[in-house]
Amino acid sequence: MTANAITQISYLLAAALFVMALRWLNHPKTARRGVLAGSVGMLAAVAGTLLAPQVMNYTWIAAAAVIGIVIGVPLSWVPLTAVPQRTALSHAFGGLAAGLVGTAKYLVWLDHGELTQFRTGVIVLEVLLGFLTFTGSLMAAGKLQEVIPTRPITYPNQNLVNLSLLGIAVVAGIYLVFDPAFSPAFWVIVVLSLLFGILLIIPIGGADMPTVISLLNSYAGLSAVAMGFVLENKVLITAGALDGSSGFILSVIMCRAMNRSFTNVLFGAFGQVQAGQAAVEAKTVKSATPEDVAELLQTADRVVVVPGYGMAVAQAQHRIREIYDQLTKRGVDVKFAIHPVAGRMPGHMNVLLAEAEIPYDALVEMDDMNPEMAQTDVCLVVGANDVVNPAARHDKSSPIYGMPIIDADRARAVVAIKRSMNPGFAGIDNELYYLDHTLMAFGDAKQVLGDVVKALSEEVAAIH
Amino acid sequence: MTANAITQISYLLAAALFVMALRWLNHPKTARRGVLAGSVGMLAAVAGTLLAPQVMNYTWIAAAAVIGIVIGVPLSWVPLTAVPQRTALSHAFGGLAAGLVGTAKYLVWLDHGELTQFRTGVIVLEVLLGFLTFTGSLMAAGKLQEVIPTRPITYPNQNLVNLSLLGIAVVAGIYLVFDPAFSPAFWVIVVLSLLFGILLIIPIGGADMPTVISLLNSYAGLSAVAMGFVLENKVLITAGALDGSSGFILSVIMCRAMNRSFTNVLFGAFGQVQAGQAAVEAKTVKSATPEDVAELLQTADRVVVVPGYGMAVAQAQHRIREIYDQLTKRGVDVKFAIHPVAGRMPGHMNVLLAEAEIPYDALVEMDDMNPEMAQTDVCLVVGANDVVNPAARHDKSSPIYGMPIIDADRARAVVAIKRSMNPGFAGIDNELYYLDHTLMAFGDAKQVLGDVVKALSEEVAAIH
Amino acid sequence: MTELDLWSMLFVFMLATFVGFQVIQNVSRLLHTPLMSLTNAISAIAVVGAILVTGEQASTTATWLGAVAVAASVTNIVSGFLITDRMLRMFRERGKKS
Amino acid sequence: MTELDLWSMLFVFMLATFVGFQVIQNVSRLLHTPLMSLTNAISAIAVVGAILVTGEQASTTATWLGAVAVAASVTNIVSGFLITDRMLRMFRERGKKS
Ligand SMILES: NC(=O)c1ccc[n+]([C@@H]2O[C@H](COP(=O)([O-])OP(=O)(O)OC[C@H]3O[C@@H](n4cnc5c(N)ncnc54)[C@H](OP(=O)(O)O)[C@@H]3O)[C@@H](O)[C@H]2O)c1
Ligand SMILES: NC(=O)c1ccc[n+]([C@@H]2O[C@H](COP(=O)([O-])OP(=O)(O)OC[C@H]3O[C@@H](n4cnc5c(N)ncnc54)[C@H](OP(=O)(O)O)[C@@H]3O)[C@@H](O)[C@H]2O)c1
Repeated sequence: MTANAITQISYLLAAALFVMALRWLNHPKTARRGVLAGSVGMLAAVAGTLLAPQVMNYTWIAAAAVIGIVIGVPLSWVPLTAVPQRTALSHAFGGLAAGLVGTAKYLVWLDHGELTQFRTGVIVLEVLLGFLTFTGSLMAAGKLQEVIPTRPITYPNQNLVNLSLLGIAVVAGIYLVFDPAFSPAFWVIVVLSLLFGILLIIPIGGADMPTVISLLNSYAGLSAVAMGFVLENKVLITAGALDGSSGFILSVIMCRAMNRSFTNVLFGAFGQVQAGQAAVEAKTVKSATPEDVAELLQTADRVVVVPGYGMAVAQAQHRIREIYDQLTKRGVDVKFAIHPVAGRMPGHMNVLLAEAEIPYDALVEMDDMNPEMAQTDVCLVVGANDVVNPAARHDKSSPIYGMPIIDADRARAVVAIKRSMNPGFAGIDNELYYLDHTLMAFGDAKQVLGDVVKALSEEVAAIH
Repeated sequence: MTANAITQISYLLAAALFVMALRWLNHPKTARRGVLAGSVGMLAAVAGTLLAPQVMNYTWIAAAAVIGIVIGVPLSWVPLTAVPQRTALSHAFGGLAAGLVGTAKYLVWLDHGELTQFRTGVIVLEVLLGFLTFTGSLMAAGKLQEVIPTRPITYPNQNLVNLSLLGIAVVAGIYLVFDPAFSPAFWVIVVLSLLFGILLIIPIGGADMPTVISLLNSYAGLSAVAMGFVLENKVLITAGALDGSSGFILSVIMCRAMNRSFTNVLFGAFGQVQAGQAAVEAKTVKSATPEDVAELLQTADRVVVVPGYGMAVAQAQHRIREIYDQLTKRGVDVKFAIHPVAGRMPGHMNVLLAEAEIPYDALVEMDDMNPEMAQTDVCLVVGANDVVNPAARHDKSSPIYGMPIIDADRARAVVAIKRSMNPGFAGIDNELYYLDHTLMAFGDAKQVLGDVVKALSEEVAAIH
Repeated sequence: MTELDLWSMLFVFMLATFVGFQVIQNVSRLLHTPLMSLTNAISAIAVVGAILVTGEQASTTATWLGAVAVAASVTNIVSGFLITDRMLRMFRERGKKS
Repeated sequence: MTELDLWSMLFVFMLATFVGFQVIQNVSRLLHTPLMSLTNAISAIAVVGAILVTGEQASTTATWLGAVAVAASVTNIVSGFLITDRMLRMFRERGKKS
């Protein structure tokens, strides 16, 4: 009784702390408190569980925990560019854990003949979601890390195959519910969900992985919920539901900001379009040297920087920081316009710029910045492409038509830094680069910006 | 089983619909959908309950329901000025229901010897909160309807008496938990909580009732929660918690906007201060005729109307509407500045103005309006006093110092309509009336505004 | 009642309170008066308990008490929803401008 | 498991989902990347289930499977919280201006 009470209280506490943790993420000021709350909650739940009467032996648990720590700590040191992979990987672990616990429970209850229909039903759900998430996330991680070909791997009537596989798994599941003791059906489900996870991901282009991992995030959450139903454990259900809704909302945000549908992301094999359209007609662009750019920047009063995926690739955020310092020193007002899907994951740009110690109150959301664009002297586009493509506003034929963009073209002058005229993620040409008031500074963003900084500081030297 | 399943599903549905109902109140556009959701949820819950196996006889229920409808429908026709009383009254009913159900359950379980300690504990809570809310809300309703003297009724060491009464009730409750069968203790609790409800309210001034009914609102919610624990019914717990938090938040908003503490409201016997300070030193004010006001208004470009409790008393909202029409017809920009605690209940002004069919997007919240006050030609203060008292900004000695106010005094010209120089709710003088650019139009708001309208329309007549 | 169920009820209470706080904080200030009467009507869910007590007919007293409770709750339900809707019907948006 | 408990679990699920949606929608866009890793760490609550399965020692297989699950979850907990905190430490406010 008392032991159980303590466990239950710890669960209640943990659930409340998890909610608070996410609430405190609503502002950078309180965010770290959120992490604290989350970890305290986790400790409480773990402690409470260890006290639970069922837990009779600790050696295995301790051993496994040590292993987990040994793997986990290094995993938290990954460079920020590898954060998407890491996230995918940990979804894989999460799914694995859910799947394994489900399997274990099935076997145990099978031995003891304690398999009710309800238990079997939720176990099937847990195992299906868990293992699907496991292999699926591994695929996603692989594509993001580019150990697996990132281009969509497609074959004739793929969706048909996938769906029929899923169908079989579901049938097996239903059968199992009516005859829980028929373990072969269970193993069929296990195998099929592992397989399904792989097949679901390979036809999706590498660049769509962020949306996919958010979806997998909510699957992982749901599998935790299913586990909660299996073990009749409410903190599992709560935390799982929180995770599930988070993943769902993030993927919706991404799809909306890319103005694409879930189905299009999941079955559109989008990456191919990219390959297809990469050809660019020859129009003339004005190109500029870093010195020109430096000149232009320091004569400006208001500068808006639009960072994009290219900045992440080039790791150019620190150079940007130097330019930010140089210009603010000169009294130039420098702001950063952040597009919700700039880069390759939600909030990507914010983290990188924060890493370069650029104050977060200089980072302005697209919607707040666009009205001010017309009063901007120079808009510095660093490795951003689709998110500043005016076609999204007027060209109905464009695949990104309707996607909200940053109106870089409305600034008095535009400087775009990229290595070539190659298209971005969406694989389409960008008329912004051909405008009269647009200057192209070709080269790796880090390189170019480095030269701009040099030019700016020489200026200062010259003055004194 | 199936019967129970249906009941449970209906409860789940009801709980979800209740949450949605409140979510949809976040905008007037969706608000009515909220009411629909709420009533559907209620129907579902009731239907589900009627199907529950325990319910064996329907006649009594039907009879009681008919009575409820017969009382309820007319109660929904009360004039909007009587809404606070009605709300208080229905809290009383809610508390009564909770208390009676608790009592019934106690008696039944006592007969059947099914009183566990837990059950007794939650029943005590339910009965205490329920009956306390019952008599307390009746008192509040009485004071608002002014059938009971609204001034605080106080006697020596009142709080001591009250607290000791509460203490006795609590002791009795604890005793009962250990000896559930000892029914005398139960009746002591019932009587004391009924008594306590009365004693808690009588020392509070009538004008503080709105805050009090919000508090009683959350008590009513909590008693529903307690009932939920008694009957192991989760929809009761959910709905009760929603109600409880709503009442709590509203009373916090009111206290904050009046910049007073709960304790001050509950034990401050605030109304007395009012009585005490009503004396006003003789300073000179400029007074104006309705014609002057009309003149002033139609020469203005921007007019801001600040409605207050006086508008509610005078039922002047329809006249205001006419002025609004007259002026907008003339191209004058008319806005309404709404203070969170203008009037006598939260949102009081909004409902009255909406009743007069003034579009809600002309109603601006204090914080959004204040910045624009300096660019306002005429600020028309209709029966508002404390919420426009500049003392709140600078006079540290004032009882309302620190209370956020509408900066009427910053407008180019101020017209204040009230019957006399009497103070408002807070019982303090208002320097706004003595400013050089302030004109006083004395008289009943409805009367005065009526004359203003006449003057304005004659103007028009004259023009043609 | 099973030990376990006490805890699930506490869970429900905790979560419902979180939902309540968040939802109420998002309610438009325009609608605080309707909000009061709507929550009022919703908390009349006490009718569920009242019906159960009345329907069981465990004892005459219980039935009587229950019946009164039913009457009281139904009053709140009916008047609460009706008056809220009446108030909300009055909130109109302006055609254009401002 | 008792019939009743299924329903309380559904209640918890429903309410938790509401809380989730509301809470997540209020998360600052600045912090969407940390959000992903934090929810990640939180959903590693699966460790609870893993511990129970491992600790019961109902059968060798079960214990093995459980142990692997524990290792996987602990990995997520540790790396999840650490990396989130690492990211958040980087978000600084500007002294004054703008
Ligand atoms: N953020 C998310 O959550 C998310 C998720 C899924 C998809 N997406 C998609 O990703 C895209 C993001 O748009 P975006 O404008 O940020 O990126 P983008 O449209 O993909 O364009 C990136 C640009 O950066 C340039 N670039 C690459 N490496 C560079 C380097 N080292 N130095 C300088 N420039 C470099 C590339 O041009 P060069 O090759 O010529 O250098 C490319 O045009 C959107 O289409 C969005 O829908 C985002
Ligand atoms: N809204 C809430 O939830 C709430 C709750 C509790 C307390 N309160 C308090 O109530 C006060 C509200 O401030 P308020 O400025 O709206 O009202 P107020 O400060 O109470 O002043 C109302 C004024 O209206 C005048 N008046 C009364 N009847 C009138 C009539 N028939 N015609 C014209 N004028 C009339 C009165 O002056 P004459 O007598 O000279 O006419 C009085 O000065 C605040 O102090 C607030 O803290 C509000």
